[in-house]
Amino acid sequence: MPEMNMLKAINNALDTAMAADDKVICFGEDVGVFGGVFRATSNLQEKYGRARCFNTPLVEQGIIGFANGLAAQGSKPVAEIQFADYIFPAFDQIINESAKFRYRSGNLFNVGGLTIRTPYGGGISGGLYHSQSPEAYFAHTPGLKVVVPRNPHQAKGLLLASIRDPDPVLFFEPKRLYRASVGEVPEEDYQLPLGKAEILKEGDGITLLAWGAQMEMVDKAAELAEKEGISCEIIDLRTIVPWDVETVVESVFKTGRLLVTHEAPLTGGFAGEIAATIQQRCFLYLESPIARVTGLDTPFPLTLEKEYMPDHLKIFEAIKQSIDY
Amino acid sequence: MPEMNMLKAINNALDTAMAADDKVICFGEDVGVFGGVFRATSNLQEKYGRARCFNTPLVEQGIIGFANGLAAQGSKPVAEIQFADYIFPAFDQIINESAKFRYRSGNLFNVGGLTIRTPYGGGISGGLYHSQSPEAYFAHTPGLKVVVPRNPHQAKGLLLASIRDPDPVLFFEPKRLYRASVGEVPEEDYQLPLGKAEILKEGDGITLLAWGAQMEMVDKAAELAEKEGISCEIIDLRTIVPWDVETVVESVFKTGRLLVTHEAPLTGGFAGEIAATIQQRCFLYLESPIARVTGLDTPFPLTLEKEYMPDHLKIFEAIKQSIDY
Amino acid sequence: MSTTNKATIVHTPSFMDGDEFRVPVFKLLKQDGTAYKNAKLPDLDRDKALRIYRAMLFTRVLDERMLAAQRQGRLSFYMQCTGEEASIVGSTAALADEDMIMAQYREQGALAYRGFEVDEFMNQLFGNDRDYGKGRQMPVHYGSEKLHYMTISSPLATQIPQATGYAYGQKMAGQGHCTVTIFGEGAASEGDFHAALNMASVHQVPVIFLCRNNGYAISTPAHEQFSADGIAPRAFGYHMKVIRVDGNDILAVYQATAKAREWAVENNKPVLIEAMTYRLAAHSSSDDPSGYRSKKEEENWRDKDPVRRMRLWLESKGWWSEEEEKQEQETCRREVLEALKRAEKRPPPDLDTLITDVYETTTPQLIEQLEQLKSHIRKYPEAYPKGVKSLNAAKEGGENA
Amino acid sequence: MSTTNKATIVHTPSFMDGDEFRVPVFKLLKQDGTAYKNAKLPDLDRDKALRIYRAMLFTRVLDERMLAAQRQGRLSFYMQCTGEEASIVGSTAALADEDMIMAQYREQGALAYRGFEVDEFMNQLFGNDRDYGKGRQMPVHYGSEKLHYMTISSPLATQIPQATGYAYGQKMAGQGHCTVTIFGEGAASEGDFHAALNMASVHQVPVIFLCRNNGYAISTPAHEQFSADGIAPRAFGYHMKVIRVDGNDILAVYQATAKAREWAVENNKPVLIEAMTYRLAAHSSSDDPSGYRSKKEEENWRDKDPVRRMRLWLESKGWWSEEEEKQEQETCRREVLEALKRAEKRPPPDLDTLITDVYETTTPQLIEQLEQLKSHIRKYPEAYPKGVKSLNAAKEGGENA
Ligand SMILES: Cc1ncc(C[n+]2csc(CCOP(=O)(O)OP(=O)(O)O)c2C)c(N)n1
Ligand SMILES: Cc1ncc(C[n+]2csc(CCOP(=O)(O)OP(=O)(O)O)c2C)c(N)n1
Ligand SMILES: [Mg+2]
Ligand SMILES: [Mg+2]
Repeated sequence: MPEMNMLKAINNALDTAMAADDKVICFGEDVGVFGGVFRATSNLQEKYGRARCFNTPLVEQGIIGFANGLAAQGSKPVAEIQFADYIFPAFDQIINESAKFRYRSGNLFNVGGLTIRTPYGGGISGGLYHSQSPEAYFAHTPGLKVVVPRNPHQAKGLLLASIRDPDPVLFFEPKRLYRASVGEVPEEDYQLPLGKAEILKEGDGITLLAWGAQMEMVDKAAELAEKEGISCEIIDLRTIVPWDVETVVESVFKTGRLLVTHEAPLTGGFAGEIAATIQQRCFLYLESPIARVTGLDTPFPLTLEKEYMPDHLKIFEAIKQSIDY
Repeated sequence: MPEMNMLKAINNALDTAMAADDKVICFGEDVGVFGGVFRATSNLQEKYGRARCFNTPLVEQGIIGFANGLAAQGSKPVAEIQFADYIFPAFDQIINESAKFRYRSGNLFNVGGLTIRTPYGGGISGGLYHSQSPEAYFAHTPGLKVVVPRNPHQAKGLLLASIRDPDPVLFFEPKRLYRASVGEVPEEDYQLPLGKAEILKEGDGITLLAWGAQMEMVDKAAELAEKEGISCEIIDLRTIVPWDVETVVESVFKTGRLLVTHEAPLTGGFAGEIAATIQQRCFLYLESPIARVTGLDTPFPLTLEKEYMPDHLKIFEAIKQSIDY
Repeated sequence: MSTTNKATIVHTPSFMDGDEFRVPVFKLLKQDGTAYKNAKLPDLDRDKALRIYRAMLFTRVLDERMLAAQRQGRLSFYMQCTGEEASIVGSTAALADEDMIMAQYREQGALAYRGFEVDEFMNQLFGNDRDYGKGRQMPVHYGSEKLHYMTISSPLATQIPQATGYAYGQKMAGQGHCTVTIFGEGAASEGDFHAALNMASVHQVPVIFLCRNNGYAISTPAHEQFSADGIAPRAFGYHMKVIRVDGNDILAVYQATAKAREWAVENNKPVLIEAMTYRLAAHSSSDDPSGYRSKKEEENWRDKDPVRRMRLWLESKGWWSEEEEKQEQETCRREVLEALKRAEKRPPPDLDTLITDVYETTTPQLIEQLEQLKSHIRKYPEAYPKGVKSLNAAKEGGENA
Repeated sequence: MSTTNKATIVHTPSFMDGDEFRVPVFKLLKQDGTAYKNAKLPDLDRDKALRIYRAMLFTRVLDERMLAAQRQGRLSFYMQCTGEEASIVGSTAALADEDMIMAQYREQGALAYRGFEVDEFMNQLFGNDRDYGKGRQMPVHYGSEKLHYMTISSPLATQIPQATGYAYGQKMAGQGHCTVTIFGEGAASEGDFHAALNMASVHQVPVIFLCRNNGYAISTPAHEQFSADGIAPRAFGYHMKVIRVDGNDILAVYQATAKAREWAVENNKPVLIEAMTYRLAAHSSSDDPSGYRSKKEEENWRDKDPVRRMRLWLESKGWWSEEEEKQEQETCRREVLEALKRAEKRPPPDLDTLITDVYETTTPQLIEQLEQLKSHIRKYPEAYPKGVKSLNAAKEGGENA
């Protein structure tokens, strides 16, 4: 199996999807000749022509409006938003349109073919506007699916599943891992299931739950914890909406403890939803409060980015606190 | 003290603010001659002139962009978004600009003078697009304050405080109560504090927490519960961000039980944040899981609106479930 | 590279503002139904002309009756097309029936022309079990897959860039179809308008942007909406073909749209049409225009009634008579009232429709939420009369589409 | 009421597309520094001319040095103004110093002209304890309250409607100030652009919209950004005064802006200026233009270098010499390098800056979050070297502004 970094895996997934189905069309700012500012769409225009891979004008609300219409027509648009921080001008088209298209029409029309790809997250010296993790904004919106891969293998399999899913999907790519995360990725076409969490490591002391780039932090923290004799169960949520409640509940029934971590600010972040659900479902099993290790309730900083990030040490400390509660 | 309905109280607050400070400027779609589609800005143009109360073109991103600039210049814009459902085209200007203006400039510039008023919520046969309760989208955004009044007296006092607050404030008006809620409102200028919850009724069996139009549902549910001998403590959160954690924590220390209700969908709603915080702060005091009574995880319907709404009966049932846990 | 290499050069700093030129208004018919001198009328055979006129008349009658029904409290809300029938029906008639229409909300005439049945209108208006939209949206949010009429969405202007995307798909499909998107001069202020026209021009798609400039956006008059001479000059910013037409002149609208469509489909290029018209009715059943405009202004425009103008033309051709008019009005009225009665009696949509169509396959969480709701309704049946009906409807089965 | 009552009437359906007219380019100086025949140069005294030129030269040198510093890994990111100095400095020089500038990110020349000090530039670039922005934004996101230069924000075009609002406030204040907002031809595709220009025109505010049409938005060439003849014709859609100017011609930019400002402030009306120029450098230090444009194209534009053009003009006036050029370049270089060394040595901002300025008064929740962070950093000092420094900086006190 070839080794690929995450960008290559994403590029490969797009290539695979476009080869298999000529209704798949990729576009966004700079995705044409240039192949996107991160090069996720490299060579696709060359291979599939300008009609199926092209630059758009610089207008996110237009990109998603266009994509909604194209999906309603029966095509499978894969729209790139250059940074997740710049998805907000398209918020109305996503929240009021993509998410509600099927419901409001009684299923006469739908934009199920739509996939929106966008790089998210910190750790790349991006400051306020190249670091945000906006998944929770979308998670509060019935009708959308929200997917975040943790490594190249997942990225290809989940992206292919997203493109072929009959509902509109937001696919958040952890840009810190674009080149940093390298792994084996099958050349062939494969899909990983949406809506299913993955248990990466079994344990019985505490459940550690995260997604995307935070999985790396969780792994490191678990290593530290295991050294102190704490057995960690690690779960990658993979799909934020609809999320796999049962897998998490089962795990917490076993461990009695849960820690959730994300980069986004604490207040209103998706860890809150998970904690609220799990305290309800696992009330009698919980041995300590559900812990949240997240970004601060501030915009994203630059110089003190390392201090801001919910890293493995902060997670490790929270694990110990949970155990010692 | 004169009796006013909520619209009149809001109109009176705007009048009071404009009379006291000629930096206060009101605008939005149809707010000029017409006084707004709900008439919240009635007579203000007549009284203060077209320069201080005017119609804008139909473009929410422009209204808030304009308001941000005007606030940065030192004025105190009070922008109306005709329905909260139509605030999303302005989401980028609010999330990326209003919320981060002071932080990103190191306090060289700020839009603290900004207030955004908008009617929210269901119960008026509005279907998908005249019923939404989008407070949670904004609650995940450090830098914003989010305020929701429950009656005319609160509406005037909180709106005046919002207009004069040194941070940008989103002021969500429960439109179901615009004419339905009537009460005594002082003629004079007064403010109610932001960031402070209000305990409306003391009790020791369960804490019921809500805001805005849901307060009415909570009151009715508490009446039913009291008849069955359940003592309810009722809290109006009033400010969603920054929210008054301590008042809620103190209450739950006493009652050992918490129910939170809002109209917005369950997943990612602000009740999740409250539950996550309270289970952490009050872990050893909780006698049953924190209950959430909310809208379904769907867009807002029309014909079956009554069935959809988290009404007093659903709250009453959840209270009993919590007590019987 | 800049696209302005071939611009002329000047050495004095002179400013332009568009007063240098004006977009004229294209008209064919005078209000008395006769043609302007020099006007060459389009080929419109009797059948087509009558199909158009009947759709206009039906729309007028539907609007009158349904506003009355709203006033009687039988309906929660209504919006009239009154005054703009020619812009809507005339443009629709110039399209192929398979062309996609993505409208704003005031365009019921387009559906009437394409054959949406009176019961189909009514079921939507009453949000009953036969409403295609399953009782989720407010009245007038029609949609029809088979008639290629996109379900209306309340947020303004969102359909405009969607039309650009839809038309891109049509171009890729290569079957010679196009998309028409219809919107008000108010909606044209939204950012989505700019996005849509620019992208359509850059990506060369067969889409017709039809702006109904009816003078008002609720209470806001056009001169507080924009300063320019209407919407038309915006086309120059996109190097897009544009025509302005008298929106109350059915033949001018028809011909302008026919030419626009021909050009759009043959060249895969967008066109902007600005139809100058007037909203004769209130904005909606919730609105009262007396607060923001004069009776006199309304009267002036009532004199330009597009339905009457077409009738006079038809009569001058000998294709229509007083008698036929009376009868047709009678028929429309009767059909509307009968359908209204049928629709308001029908049960609400099945309770399950609360959670279906959120996703293609309903999630376990939603199924659980519905189950809880069902047992709650069973516990408090008096509190949820529609809920009980919709539960029972489901049990009785069969009846629901 | 519609604004088009006085439109002329036609009876044949002819479409317009803007080819009927063209917006010319206003030029004064040829590349050799001499004036075009018939060109009347603006009154620019020697002092002002040299202030302009020095700002342009400083900007050029700053850009060269800082790109080099970025290449050496001393700086995380950089963006050059190279090639566009005349558009920026020329327009700024035509303003009153109190006028507000709301720019995009590539406009450091404006700050240089207004007297932003080299240390002020450096502290921002290094996000150290003296950065006004407190180390929160990426390099080049400058701001200066005292120089009336709004802090740069990365999301494109958001500042354009803000400029309209700011100028509305200035009009209300009545002190004769205006706002200039500068943006790229790419940013002009955003919905915010449409909102801003329309509102400025309707609400009659003294704002100058200055579009730097530099041919590219990152890799996207202008002809994939829009189909029209540049940005200028969009003004016709708003009935806004517009002028197109050779953006590499300092005198033309200066004069066009001076006239625009005069008109804007006297009439409370907006103006659009399109400056035709070229981004000679890469988009940013992260970009490599060889993937999307030719060396030859770049060479063509290098021949139109605005700094050289101005130097030749100054020399022709006898106001500048080879010698002075050498010396000024030397001085700039030295100042930049010295400031760079000072700035990179300074400590990070105080740790408390992580939570200040979110609200005017920091909330109890934030204070608690900071306290937790502080004890965490004390526990793992090796893991957070900057955190430790910024903790200590706070303790040592005094030094931080
Ligand atoms: C995004 C958005 N903002 C505001 C509204 C509320 N609204 C509904 S119709 C309307 C006026 C529309 O005017 P225009 O586009 O001219 O259409 P007309 O009603 O004249 O046909 C407004 C402001 C909305 N539906 N969507
Ligand atoms: C809303 C938004 N979308 C995308 C980006 C990413 N981005 C930064 S600069 C740029 C190109 C801007 O081009 P232009 O406006 O022409 O300015 P220039 O760089 O040529 O000066 C893009 C796409 C952004 N910063 N903001
Ligand atoms: Mg209108
Ligand atoms: Mg550019």
